[in-house]
Amino acid sequence: MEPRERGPGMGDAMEGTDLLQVELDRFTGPMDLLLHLIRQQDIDVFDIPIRRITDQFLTATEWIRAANLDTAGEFLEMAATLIGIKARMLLPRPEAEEDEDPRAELVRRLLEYEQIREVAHRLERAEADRARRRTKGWVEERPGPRPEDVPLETTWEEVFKAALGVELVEPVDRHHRVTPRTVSMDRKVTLILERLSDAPDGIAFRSLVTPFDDPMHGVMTLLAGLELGRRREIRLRQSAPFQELWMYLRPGERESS
Amino acid sequence: MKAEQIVEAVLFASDAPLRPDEIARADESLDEDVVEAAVAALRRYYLESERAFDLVELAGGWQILTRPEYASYLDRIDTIPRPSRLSGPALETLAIIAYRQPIGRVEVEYVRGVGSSGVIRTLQDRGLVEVTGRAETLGRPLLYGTTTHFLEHFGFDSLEDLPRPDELPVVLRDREVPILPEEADDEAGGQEELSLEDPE
Amino acid sequence: MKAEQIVEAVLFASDAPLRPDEIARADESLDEDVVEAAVAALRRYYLESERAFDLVELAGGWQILTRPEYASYLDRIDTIPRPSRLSGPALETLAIIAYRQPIGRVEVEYVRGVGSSGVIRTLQDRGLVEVTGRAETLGRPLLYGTTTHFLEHFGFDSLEDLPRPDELPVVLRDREVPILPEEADDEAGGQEELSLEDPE
Repeated sequence: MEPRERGPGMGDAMEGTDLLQVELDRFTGPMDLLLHLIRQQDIDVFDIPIRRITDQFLTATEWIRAANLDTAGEFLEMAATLIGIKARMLLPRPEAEEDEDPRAELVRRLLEYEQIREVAHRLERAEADRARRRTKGWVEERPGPRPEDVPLETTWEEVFKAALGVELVEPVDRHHRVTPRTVSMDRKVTLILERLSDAPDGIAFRSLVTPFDDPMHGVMTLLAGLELGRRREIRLRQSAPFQELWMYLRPGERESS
Repeated sequence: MKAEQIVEAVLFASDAPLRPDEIARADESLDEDVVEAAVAALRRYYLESERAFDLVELAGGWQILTRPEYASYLDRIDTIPRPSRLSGPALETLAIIAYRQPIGRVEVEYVRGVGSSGVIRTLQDRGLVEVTGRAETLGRPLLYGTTTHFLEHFGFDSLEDLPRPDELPVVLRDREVPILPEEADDEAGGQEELSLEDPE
Repeated sequence: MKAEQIVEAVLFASDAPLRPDEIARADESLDEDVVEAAVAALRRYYLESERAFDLVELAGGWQILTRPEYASYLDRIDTIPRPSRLSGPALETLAIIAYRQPIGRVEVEYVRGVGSSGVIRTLQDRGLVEVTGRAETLGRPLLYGTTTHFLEHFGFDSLEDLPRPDELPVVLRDREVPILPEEADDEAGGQEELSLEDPE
């Protein structure tokens, strides 16, 4: 088991890298990856070190994006969720909400997901056992009864009830789908650095996002900003919760790296 | 594992007759002679213990079959009609066809949001729905409507008797309401926003 | 014809499990009790005479299947169909649907954290999952449940055979949880009133 340390960003991310020496596409999705990270490090699920996990998750997500997996967009959604929790952990909590841990919903989902994984394993074993028994290979075709001879027990009330329930349903798959390749984090990193090089007084996060009018750009810009912060290339500052997020260049650090 | 048992398992599970040399591939311990001997032993055994099945030589190979004298029992299993009910999707599809006939498959699928050719087929097999014509639109798709059997079964004299109370969804209450968006193509995956306006 | 032989013939000629009442339709001399007795006698007999097959209780009925120890021999024969196996995502999705049925697509996706319409469609195509109705909630989304074929595929007699959640050895922590927050959207918004308990 890995030792449980709570050092700052960079070291944790590296540790995450070591932990992820596995095929990335073996993860069925972000929940699976998250569960893996938590189990691997023997983390107490009721006290998740959210900063460490978020950093590790972001590192892994970068690789997943690089590997162009279909599910990259969903990993990004989870990354955004984690960042959101991390941000709320940093905020001073109002008295009234003292009991509410920002991680609560995540913990609930993790516990439920772990259980589902266990069931999936049981099903896999049951399937393997069942597959060892074979049915009769050849069975003579016999003419069945003519369908109109089959007594139908359905009543008009049932049909009418179904009629009342009819409405135009949106076709499946028209659900919002995140398209990972259109917004690249690298491009956002470049954009932030370019803009900052002309702005000694820093720039507002909002000004980077507004022109795009698309939540995915916001997520990617935030990820890029956090990444640059982790690399100590920029500084992030926020005067108060929910206030504007400002970014500043750290020239000295950048040249040395 | 005895040769006899391996041969029995193989013949039971195979979906086609097998020659002795094919059966022998199941295990290194088998060859054609061993298989022939096992088949003979099994046949004798099935006969003596009065099994309902037998080994039969067919198309140059062997197959396990039920003895012919049981054919009449087997027929009854399938041909005695057992009462059945329509599934949820079938009820929904039947309701849409009943109220919007004549209607094409694409329109049904657009309303339901899922592919419906299987359900429509089931309703046709049951004699509740039939092809009533073709649309004049591109591709001249088949149009479906309900059958006389449908009216009989549900106790209606004619389609005019179908109740059309106000609580029915607009798309079923009023035949004039368009189902597909203006430039819908053949797939039910219409990209357009469909706005249903109340005709009143 | 003895009851035992008729029952054997019927079971032998079927490629799916049959319930006692279905078997009994083969002849007037049969009823469910007679069938049950015949099935028990046949099982005992197949065991004692070391047949390569066995009577198995499956999906609420009975079916003759080869004994598991012959699997490796059967795998070598081309005319014996290889049972198909489900992918990891398919098993995961099926696990959720099996336990939470009836359940909508959005709820499945919330548990898995990934879009699941393709997997659900595949499971439907393979007859493991079916639409069982619509939720009463906004948009009346389709609800899914498992089929009889699901039971057959995994060798279960009924849904009761699935492991109970409290039997599952979970590492993190076992607790009964509702599947969705009040208005689940894709964000894990975490506004739940769930208060974290001390793990001890």
